[in-house]
Amino acid sequence: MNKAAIDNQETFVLNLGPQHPATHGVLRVKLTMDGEYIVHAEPVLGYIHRMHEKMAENRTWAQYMPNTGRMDYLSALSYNHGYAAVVERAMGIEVPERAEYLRVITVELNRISSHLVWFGAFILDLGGFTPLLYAFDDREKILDLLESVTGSRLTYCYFRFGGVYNDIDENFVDGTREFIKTMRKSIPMYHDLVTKNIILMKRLNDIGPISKETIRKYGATGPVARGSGIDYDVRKNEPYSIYPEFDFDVPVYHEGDSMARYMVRMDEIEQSMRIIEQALDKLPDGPVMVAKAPKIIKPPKGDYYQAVEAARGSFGIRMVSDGTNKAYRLKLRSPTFSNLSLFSEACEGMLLPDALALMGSLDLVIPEIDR
Amino acid sequence: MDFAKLKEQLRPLAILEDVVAEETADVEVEQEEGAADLDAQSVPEPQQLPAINEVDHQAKGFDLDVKVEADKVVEAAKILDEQGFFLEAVTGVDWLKENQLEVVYDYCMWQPQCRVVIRTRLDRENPVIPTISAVIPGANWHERETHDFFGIKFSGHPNLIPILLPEDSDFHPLLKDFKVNE
Amino acid sequence: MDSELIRVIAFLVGIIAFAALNAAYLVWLERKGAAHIQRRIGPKEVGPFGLLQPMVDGLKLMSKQILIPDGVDPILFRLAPILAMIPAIMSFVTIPFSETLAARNLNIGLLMIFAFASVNVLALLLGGWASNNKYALISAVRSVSQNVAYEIPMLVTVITMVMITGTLNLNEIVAQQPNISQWYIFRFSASPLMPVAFFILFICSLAETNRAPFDLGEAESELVAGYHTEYSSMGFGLFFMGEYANIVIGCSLSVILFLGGWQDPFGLFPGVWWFLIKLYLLIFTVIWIRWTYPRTQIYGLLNLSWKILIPISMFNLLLTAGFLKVF
Amino acid sequence: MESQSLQPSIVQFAPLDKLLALGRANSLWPMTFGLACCAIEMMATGASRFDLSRFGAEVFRPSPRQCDVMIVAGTINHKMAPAVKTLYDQMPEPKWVIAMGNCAISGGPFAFPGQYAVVEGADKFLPVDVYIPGCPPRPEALIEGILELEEKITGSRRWPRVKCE
Repeated sequence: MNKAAIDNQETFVLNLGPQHPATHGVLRVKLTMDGEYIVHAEPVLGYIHRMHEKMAENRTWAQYMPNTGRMDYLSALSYNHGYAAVVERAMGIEVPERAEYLRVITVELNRISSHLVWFGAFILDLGGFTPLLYAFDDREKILDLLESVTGSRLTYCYFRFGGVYNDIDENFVDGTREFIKTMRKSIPMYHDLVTKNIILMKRLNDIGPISKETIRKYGATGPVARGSGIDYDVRKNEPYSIYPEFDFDVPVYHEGDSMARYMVRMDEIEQSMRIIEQALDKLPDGPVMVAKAPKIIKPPKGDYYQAVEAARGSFGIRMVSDGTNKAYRLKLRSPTFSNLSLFSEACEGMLLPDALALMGSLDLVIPEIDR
Repeated sequence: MDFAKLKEQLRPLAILEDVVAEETADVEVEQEEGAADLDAQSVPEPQQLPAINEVDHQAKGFDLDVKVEADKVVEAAKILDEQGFFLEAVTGVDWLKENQLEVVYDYCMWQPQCRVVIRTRLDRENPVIPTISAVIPGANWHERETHDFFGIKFSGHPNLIPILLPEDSDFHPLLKDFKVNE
Repeated sequence: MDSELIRVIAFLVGIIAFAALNAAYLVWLERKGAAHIQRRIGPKEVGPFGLLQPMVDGLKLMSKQILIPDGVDPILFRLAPILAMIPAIMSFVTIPFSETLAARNLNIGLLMIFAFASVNVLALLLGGWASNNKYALISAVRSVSQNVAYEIPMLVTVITMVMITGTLNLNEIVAQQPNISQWYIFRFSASPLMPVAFFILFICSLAETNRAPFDLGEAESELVAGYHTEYSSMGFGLFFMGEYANIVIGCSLSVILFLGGWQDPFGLFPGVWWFLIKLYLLIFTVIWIRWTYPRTQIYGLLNLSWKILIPISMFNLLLTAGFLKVF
Repeated sequence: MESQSLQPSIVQFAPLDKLLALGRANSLWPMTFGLACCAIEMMATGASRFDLSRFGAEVFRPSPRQCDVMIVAGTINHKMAPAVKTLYDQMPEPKWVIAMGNCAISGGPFAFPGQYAVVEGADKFLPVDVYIPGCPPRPEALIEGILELEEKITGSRRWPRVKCE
């Protein structure tokens, strides 16, 4: 739009980032602005490119596991899961049932904590500071639980090929139930404080609508797609692990605006809690690691694909093995890379604050885009 | 989506290759009895079949594996786009021994779940392939990334500048013979 | 003559000290208040309850390097922070803290406050313009449009008040409200819309001082730090102090015009403490609002002024004029 | 060299220096500048449970002109390094740098022979004052790092050191 404005040189270029409070890290967006309206936006990536794909070719399969926790540090366990699952698929390793349950429980807890950080940071983008701290306060409770199991707070490396690293302690189940109880009380508070706020509604309703077709053309997934009325969740559509055993809904909103994406994530917190509750009820006894775990990981030749539903969308791993102890090629399909690629098209003609609201609603984690 | 129809649409694009992998060939024969006589007509030599293989999803994680020539990827993208597929990723694989670069397109469909892999091999010395970003705008960034990592040139791409590497970089780190020059 | 001069100097020193200390301790109050709203403790290690925190902050800001970046307009860049602080301090001259405690009991006190308040916007404009920074420029433009928009309903409301009170002298206005039933906020005989007028004035003073939810000028997540992006050291400190001094002025005005100033609600012990109690309650409300609401969007903000506040205040003006004529 | 005794000057600057140091140490405003994983722990440090504001260091300023300390929280790669350097140069004196996490110390897990993207340590181009190891460091570690920086500024430690068990 506004080609005339560009030709008349009434526009100016605003450089947003790489250090800017609203870009959640080191994304840079080159904005061509006409006053406060955005004529053209061009995201510039790569400020935190960390060679994850190259490292996969330099490290053994097991050594690479910690890397997966550092791609998307907010929902590290989903990435652990995707990587463990693709190698297990290639090697044909059966994971014990208890380990699968623990995987699901920890991944879903991680998903809640990721959405909480997003919730806080998103409202921070909109100028409200307090919800961030409430969200972090609730998140700390999750981190306590996960820390007791995995041993770290953020960049987990809990899964192993054929199971999980260790069993839960005796307080975990009760602690998780307790957490769900408090979280159930917190969510209405969030809705009262934030969702029903008239200012917030005006900032989000009908802002940044993304059509179904745009979503498909750019390959966006996760809450961004579900906010535009696409009923796609890898956990349902392409079930992996033991997700088919749980009864949960996939929240879908059809408006496609920032509010819809916001509501999808808030509803997902509730759905994740449902999954965790069911998993805790059904949690079987048994080993958490396959009995005859192979000492040396050497997946057979060929290429394999595995997608998992991370907090930001469908995370896919394409691995090409040449039968050695290192990957020949490991392609990481990160969901936010695709989600961000539609930003340029979606934000044209928007006001700067609205575009930042749209960018916030895409839930960006920059190291995951840059890998 | 009609899976069989899709296969028929993609079949003309696939290259002919000698059947080596016995296992995939078995699957091929088992599941394509209907199309067997068609194959017999169009393919003169029995050991050469179009490289379009149905794959066991449980074992591999995708459903259809199609090998095409480099100039057919746009057509394949059009067919899949019309069917309602979306592009998951574009990536490359460096086959140093064969002196070839492979470009892999991952397509996926939401409902019903179906993953199609389109792959093509390029000459390692002169890797040029037409861009599909005119058909699927989302491919723009994926192709730029593949260009970054492998130096594959996507002819017709509107903006083929480094995306993840520094703007002035001239190296392609994921090539197997890549060395850091200090 | 001599004693008059001494009195003026004493008050000037007192006012500057009050304004500076007040700003410093409002920052402390803000940080403490925010912390407790956010389930935290807030500053506590520097002095008892962190009471020395503003002091060390001031000390640090004063001892930092003053950076004048390349490409700025050197004169305007230096002038802007001074312009932000001076009018705010000057406005304190006419504020009656109690019946006798005021530097100058001017007949045109109300007018003078608004005259100085309108200089404030100039400081933001100059600061943003001179910085040679795009964020600062956008912020300056935003602040000016916002200030212009909100000055209208504010002034219309104040004109309404002047019509009712019949004076521009702040002390007299306070004297007309000896107890709670006669506070202007509840003076329904003058106009049934008096509480509305109070809220308009309060909202406008929030917007005029660039406070959340109208802090578009320094919108942190959008414009980095707004018009003071390029200011370091005390340049930034002066902007900061000017902002807090303006909050005090805005709230004092609301207290004086509507809440009976230094008058006791029960008409028993009027005095400076009542003024301060009311003032700080209002200021606390301002802080409370800031840490509760997200930021409005620029068009929402302007719409609120042009489409809602201005018509209401105009209507209130007409209604009050009618009431004055009839009764 | 013969020794020379200095007359004590009339105006003593040492106490003023001490006062200034005290002021600076207790009002360390960090920059809102997160690079990677460590930035989340930096946010967690400012949040309710760990509450960095107790030490007066919670005023995260988005503009480098108003900051005292730059917490390099994450991996710096070759594309980002010039921007980090610019940000550091934009900060007014006196200024300090905290390298938070292994990546900022040495490149952390991303440093391997033949790597092409990562700057192996913030101290390659910034004068780092305090190093906080960890991947990522816990919030307590960041608080300890800030206290360590305060000790460096004032020359004495106000808070007791926690002993390892």
